[in-house]
Amino acid sequence: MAEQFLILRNPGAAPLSELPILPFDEFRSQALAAIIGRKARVVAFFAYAHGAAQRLLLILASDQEGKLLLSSSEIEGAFESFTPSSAQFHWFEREIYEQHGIMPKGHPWLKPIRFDSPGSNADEPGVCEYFRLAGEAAHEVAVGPVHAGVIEPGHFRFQCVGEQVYFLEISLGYQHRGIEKMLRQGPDKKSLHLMETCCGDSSCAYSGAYAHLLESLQEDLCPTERTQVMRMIAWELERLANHTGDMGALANDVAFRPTMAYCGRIRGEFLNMTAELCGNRFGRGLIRPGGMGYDINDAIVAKLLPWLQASGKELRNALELLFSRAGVLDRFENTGTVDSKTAANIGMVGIAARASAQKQDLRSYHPYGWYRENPYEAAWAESGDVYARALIRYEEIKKSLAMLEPALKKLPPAEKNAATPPLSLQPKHIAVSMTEAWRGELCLCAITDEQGRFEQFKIVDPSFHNWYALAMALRGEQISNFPLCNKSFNLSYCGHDL
Amino acid sequence: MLEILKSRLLQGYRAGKFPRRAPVMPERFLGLPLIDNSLCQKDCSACLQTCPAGAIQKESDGGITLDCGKCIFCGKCARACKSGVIKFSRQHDLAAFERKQLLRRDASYSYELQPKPIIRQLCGRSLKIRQVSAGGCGACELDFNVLNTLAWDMARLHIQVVASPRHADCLLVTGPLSKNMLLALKKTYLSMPEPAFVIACGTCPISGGIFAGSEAVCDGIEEVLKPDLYLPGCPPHPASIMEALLRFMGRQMRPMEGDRENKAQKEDKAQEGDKKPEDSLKA
Amino acid sequence: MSPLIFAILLIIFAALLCLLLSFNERSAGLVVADFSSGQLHLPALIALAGTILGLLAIVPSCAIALFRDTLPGCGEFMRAWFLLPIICVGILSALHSIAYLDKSFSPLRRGVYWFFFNMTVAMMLLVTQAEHPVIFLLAWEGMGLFSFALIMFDYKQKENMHAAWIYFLACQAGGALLMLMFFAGAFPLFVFICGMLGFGLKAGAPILHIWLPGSYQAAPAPASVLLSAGMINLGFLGILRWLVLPDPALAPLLGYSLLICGMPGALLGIFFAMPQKNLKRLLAYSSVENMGLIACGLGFGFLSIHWQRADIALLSFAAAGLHLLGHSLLKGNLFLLTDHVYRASGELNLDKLGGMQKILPGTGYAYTLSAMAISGLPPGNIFMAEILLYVAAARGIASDKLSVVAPSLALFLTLAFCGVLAMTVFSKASAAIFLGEPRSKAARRNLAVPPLMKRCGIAFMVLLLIFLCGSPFLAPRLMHAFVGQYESLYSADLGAELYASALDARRLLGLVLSCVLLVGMLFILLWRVRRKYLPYSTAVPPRRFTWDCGFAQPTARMQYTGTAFVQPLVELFAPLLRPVKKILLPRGLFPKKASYELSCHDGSEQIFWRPLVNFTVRLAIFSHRLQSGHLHLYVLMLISALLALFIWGFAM
Amino acid sequence: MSMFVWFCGLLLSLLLCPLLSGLICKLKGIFVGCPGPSVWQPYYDIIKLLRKGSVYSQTTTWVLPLAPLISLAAMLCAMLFLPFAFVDSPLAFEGDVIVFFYFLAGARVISVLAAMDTGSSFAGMGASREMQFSSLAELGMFCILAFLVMTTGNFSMSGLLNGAGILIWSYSGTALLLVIIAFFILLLSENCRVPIDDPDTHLELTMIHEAMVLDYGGPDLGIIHYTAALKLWLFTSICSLIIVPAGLFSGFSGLLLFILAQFLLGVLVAIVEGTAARFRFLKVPQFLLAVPGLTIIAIIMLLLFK
Repeated sequence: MAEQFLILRNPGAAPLSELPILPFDEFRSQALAAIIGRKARVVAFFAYAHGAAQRLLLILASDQEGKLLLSSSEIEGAFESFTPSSAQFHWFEREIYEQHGIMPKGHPWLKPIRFDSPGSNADEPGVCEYFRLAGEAAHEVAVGPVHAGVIEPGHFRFQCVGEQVYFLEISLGYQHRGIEKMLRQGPDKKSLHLMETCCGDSSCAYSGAYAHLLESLQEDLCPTERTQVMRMIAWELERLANHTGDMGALANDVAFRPTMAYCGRIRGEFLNMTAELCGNRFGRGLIRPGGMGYDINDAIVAKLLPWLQASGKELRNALELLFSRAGVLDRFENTGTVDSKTAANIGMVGIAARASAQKQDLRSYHPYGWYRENPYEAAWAESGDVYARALIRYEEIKKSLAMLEPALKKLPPAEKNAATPPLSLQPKHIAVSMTEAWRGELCLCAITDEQGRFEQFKIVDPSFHNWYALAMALRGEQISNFPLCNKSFNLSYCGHDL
Repeated sequence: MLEILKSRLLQGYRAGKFPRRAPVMPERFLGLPLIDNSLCQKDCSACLQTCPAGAIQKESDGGITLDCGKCIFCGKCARACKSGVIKFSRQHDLAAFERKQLLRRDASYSYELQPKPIIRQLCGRSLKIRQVSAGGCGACELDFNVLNTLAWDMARLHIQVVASPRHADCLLVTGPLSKNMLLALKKTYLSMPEPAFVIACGTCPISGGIFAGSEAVCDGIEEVLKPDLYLPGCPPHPASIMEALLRFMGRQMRPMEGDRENKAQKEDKAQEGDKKPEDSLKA
Repeated sequence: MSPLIFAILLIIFAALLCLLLSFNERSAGLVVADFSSGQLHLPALIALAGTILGLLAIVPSCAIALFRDTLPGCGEFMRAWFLLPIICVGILSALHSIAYLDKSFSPLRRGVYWFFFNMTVAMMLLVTQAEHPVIFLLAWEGMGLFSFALIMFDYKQKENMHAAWIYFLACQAGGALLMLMFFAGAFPLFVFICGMLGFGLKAGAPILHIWLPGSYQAAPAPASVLLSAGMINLGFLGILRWLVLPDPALAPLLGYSLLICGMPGALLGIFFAMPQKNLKRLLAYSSVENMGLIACGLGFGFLSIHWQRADIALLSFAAAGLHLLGHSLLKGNLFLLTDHVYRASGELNLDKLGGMQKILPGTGYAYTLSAMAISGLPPGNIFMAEILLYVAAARGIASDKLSVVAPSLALFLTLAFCGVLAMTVFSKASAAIFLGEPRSKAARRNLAVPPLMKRCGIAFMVLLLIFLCGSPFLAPRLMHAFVGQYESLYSADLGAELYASALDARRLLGLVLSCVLLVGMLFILLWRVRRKYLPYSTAVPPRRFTWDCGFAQPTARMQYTGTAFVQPLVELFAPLLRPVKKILLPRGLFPKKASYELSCHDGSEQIFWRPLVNFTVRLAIFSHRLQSGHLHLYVLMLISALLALFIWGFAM
Repeated sequence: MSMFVWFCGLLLSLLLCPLLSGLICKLKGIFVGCPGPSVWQPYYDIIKLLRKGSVYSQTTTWVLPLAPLISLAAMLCAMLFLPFAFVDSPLAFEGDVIVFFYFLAGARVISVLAAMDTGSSFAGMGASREMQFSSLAELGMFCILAFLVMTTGNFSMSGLLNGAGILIWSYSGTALLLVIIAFFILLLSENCRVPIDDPDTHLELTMIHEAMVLDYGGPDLGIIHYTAALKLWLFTSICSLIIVPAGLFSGFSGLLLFILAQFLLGVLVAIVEGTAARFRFLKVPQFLLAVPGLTIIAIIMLLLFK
């Protein structure tokens, strides 16, 4: 049986007619074969209504080949769950069930993930059957949706006896705003802004991925070389800001005040650099399909370069201080461990996956934009604990700093100001665009209708893959270590809930 | 210990000058919109069509009204308007005590400056905040968190975040109030001892912002809680949040209207000479 | 006839009459009084009247003995001191028994209960009274047997029977040891060891306490009260009356052994109380702790005599005496209050209770106060005793001699550690029972608790208060008593020392009481200020919900259970406690089930008794092998024995 | 005269204790390079809280509303035994040490019960941790007491703390130093400071003291803040009284030195908080067991060299 996949490179589009529609059994066996044989990962798996029919669409990524494998199948109301065979599907199938009421038969853990109709029958958000630790001594610790710190809402249910956590279940959906629904029938004047507000701390990654998506759907929207570099600057500044903030937060969770204070401030410097580019600290309006919202002029470059160097130096100093403290390392090491097998099983992505010995980074294995010409070598670690996740951040901070300086120094000259053509997307196409947001792999997938509008728009935030890993990391852990573990993942609630 | 001291020397004393000195906003920052309706063309609706949030309304007299409570400060309208009716200043103080004060029809600054006396009496020197994210994209939370860092250090201005609503004087809400957060927000408010105040931080909690109209959100918190302070912005700049909080506590006196913009610009120029770039941007 | 003898006879007579009437169907079913929960039958009335009248009859003589101004007759004082808790606890537990034996018990069973109850009380009185070894032994044996019957009252439950049999064995072993003690007078050391073991068995000395938790748990609540508040003390009476008094030379040895037994006893008791889930079992282990502390006090006293530090000795004796009384009353009260909880919920498992304060407010106050008092917090009867012992130990620490400093230091730290652990144990208990939300359906059941039971609780609290306020006056008298009892032990003239120590103790306890009063006044003052002058607090604060992070459906499962509350400490002391955990960990990404169960078996059982029993069994099996029934084997054994004798003979 | 100084010391302690907490917060800020909260912030907070309303949970019973005031009353009564400004307390008696520490323990137990009263898992968590750590701390505390009794031969608070004068420094300074280190560890632990607890953290799952009081608001919380500040002051007082030889100072110079010593100890606490990372909870008991360990070494040294 020959493999029947639509093969794309990132970012890429193809006519919808090239997408194979397989009978479900074949679809299933081929998908599982690819996951085992080609070591492919599930990037996205979702259902959509095509006329009267319900379709499942699966996007796999084969990291070693740098290819995306697309396949689809038509089903009626139910299908045999993939989850028992491959846990990577677990969260996706829950989403499918919740959004469309399509039953993944044999799913072991079918609960709502966003408490959004029609698949969730809960009256109130967060109310569902939680796994229980039996025994009269056992108790639960329920945290959220309103947390003690200034963070987004989510509900965490710990099954504990005293300080010991035996099981953690995470229930999200509080940030659900219905973005995917609002994006349908786009692109319109709201679309770009919605993309930028999918996940506030990854605005550049989102708008970048969105720009790539539209650029692959419309041939005359072609970014210039200067645009590519500028986008890279935006992405890496975003990465720097967030990684720095996370390192500070990790220091805060072990009450190591110096690094916490320094990182908090330096993060602000990176945000302010972004604000220097476009006026907004999160890079809103900086990237837009076909080009950039703002140009980087020489005055800005002259301002940014010394600023970046100074901040980089201070940041390295703050982080070296952190990593030199025995008390801090003692807290980091062997805390919240996710072993590489579990990581692969769940289909983790991004820094958390790289900390658990998963060699995957879109910038290396599915390069896009600037990274196509400038190969990037992903950093990875073995131990899978908080220390590894902190270390990966430190390595990536160093790499980003090393990328930014030469890029700023040698910006390609501005080309003659060619106005961006109006948007008119190719009709009946399917497009996939992925970027490595600072958390990990962000995937956008769009299917256009006859008029070139979005018939279906799917967003898979990196957090979508990783929330279950956090739950796994807490098993057998001390409950007091939860904030530290949580921060070491620092997953997005809004990106997940959309 | 030595390393910590060495590091401390390198990092220096980096507290921001705000509020003693007006903050210097980035060059491209979009702050308080200034409207000059005298320039407005009657048959032009370029701004209306381009506004993603539906913040602009054409009035019967031909002019426009820009609702800051809906505006996401993307600046598209200013670019679309060929006759220069809408301009975004770099002014950061956007907060208002009344919803209707957010409707802008001119270039004046006519916000009420004094909070209710009870707020100032009670919280003038101690404001404890419980923040609730009610939907939204998380950016407001991030920029509010920034106030805890060295550069802003809101603790020195008597503002602190507390863990429990029981400890709080004030509820700072961000996000458009997703339906899933409705109950949690109500419960949080009910858990606060009297008197309890509410601040809507960001455009989302005021009107729903970019998410207004979605089935899954309530288009702002007003139908559940009446905010005591409205702070537009998407997200508001830390300086805006800081200024808003200080004004809320009755601790920030504004310079009178008119010369504000000029003064701010003058200060800008004066500071640019003697300050390192990172300093000027941080504040 | 002395009032005591009269009382004993009266109680026994009532018991026999009650038993007799119970077998007669007509009189057994004769209802005398009707309570909301049950009826009082004629035989029960007779038994009850006998007990109460008998015990009340002793009160005057007891009071005279306690408050007589002259020194002689200190033996009487001691006896009165041990009688005091028996009287208080006896009367109140008898009253509680009426409510305890509700309609579900047949008249015959009630009759039997009352018979054994009265007999136990009578035997206890006889034990305090007995002056002749034979009578003492008989009374001791009778006390054991009758209380054994009380423990197996609820004989249908297998574990109760198990506990009762262990108790029976312990009693028999104790009796045998005491018999040896009385009839082996020629070997002082042997006498001493037998006496210590025999009385230690009753007083819940460490390792020997094996019978204690089980039988307290198994016995009906009023019987547990009798055991824990009345009978357990008699072990000390035995030691004081039958070991030291006849042979004062044993005092230093006794001091060391009491201290050496007492300190680990106290620590082990409170350690094992920590993880207990069953309320009565927890209280039982707390008894082991308190008995340990009393032993410490007595032991330290005897040692101080040996060191010729009369001031320390007097303080310690007064401490031990006050502790004994305080513990009896508090423990009695706690057992009865526990029975209220059991009545209302049908549950004794801490992890399943919760929120009972709202159902049983009075019980809640009383329990919490008693729990704080028994963990040694001021102002509690136990605190009054402990502070004297602390002062005694501190004086020892300040001494120059290492031989004095070391035991004092050990005692000082033991007291501190026991105190703080007891606080943990009892805050766990009262929090898990009364505070928070009900953790199970049982805790929500809200069955009626007979008012009589509640009144017994109030009576206990009043008694506790009286003795608390009386402690500054009782402490010097206790000192007198001990001086009179063991005058021969002191080498020097005691008058001055006694006077100073008595003054010290009286002043100290008085000051403590006034401190407590001061706290109370400060509290009232602050409370009034808070209510009157703070603007928003004049209004009644709204009652909402506990802060639950805004979650939609908080449940009672989201609160700490008793086991969870002490989990960190239990983990920390796991090498000592050896908790048995049955944990089914959640396996895989999507586990089906997981469970957690923790139990703490008695340490002495694990470390000492089980290996001992196993060894005995193995020995028995081995010796059984020798009895094979083959003639030639016996012949061989005979010859080898002869040979061995020969060799021995030659070697000599 | 001396009585007047003692009384001034008492009064100043009551007035200045929030300032000490304020100072520590301020210094922590300066330590990392920002102004930090005002030193008067605790006063502002307490005054504001006293003027606010409160909300009680339906779950709670009598314990919750009474606990803050009982704690405060017990603490106030206990502090009467301290020899403020190196002057023996006029109320001193033999054994008042026990009353002092048991009143503190009583205050702790009632606040633990109040935490359990809310039925919240966070409060339970805080209460459980508080009991665990304070059990171990109490053992250490009594070891230190035993050491002091040994050196001074006295058993009243005034005698113990004022007696530990020049004499001990001269003949067993090392032992005293060990004890002071041990006591400082206790000070950190009993007052919920880094590395045991983090007073700045606002994460329910890692807090101890703050988790216990999550359900208090308004005046009750103000009283709790004040009581916590007072407790810190009491511990720094004890620490400074152990360190400083009493006989050297008298009258108002003693008072001045006494107040100064509190703030110096506050600086020390701030330095520890500014530089140390917090322990894992599992390691805290080991840290706390160092206290009896150190003290027993000190006692042995004392016995050997006395």
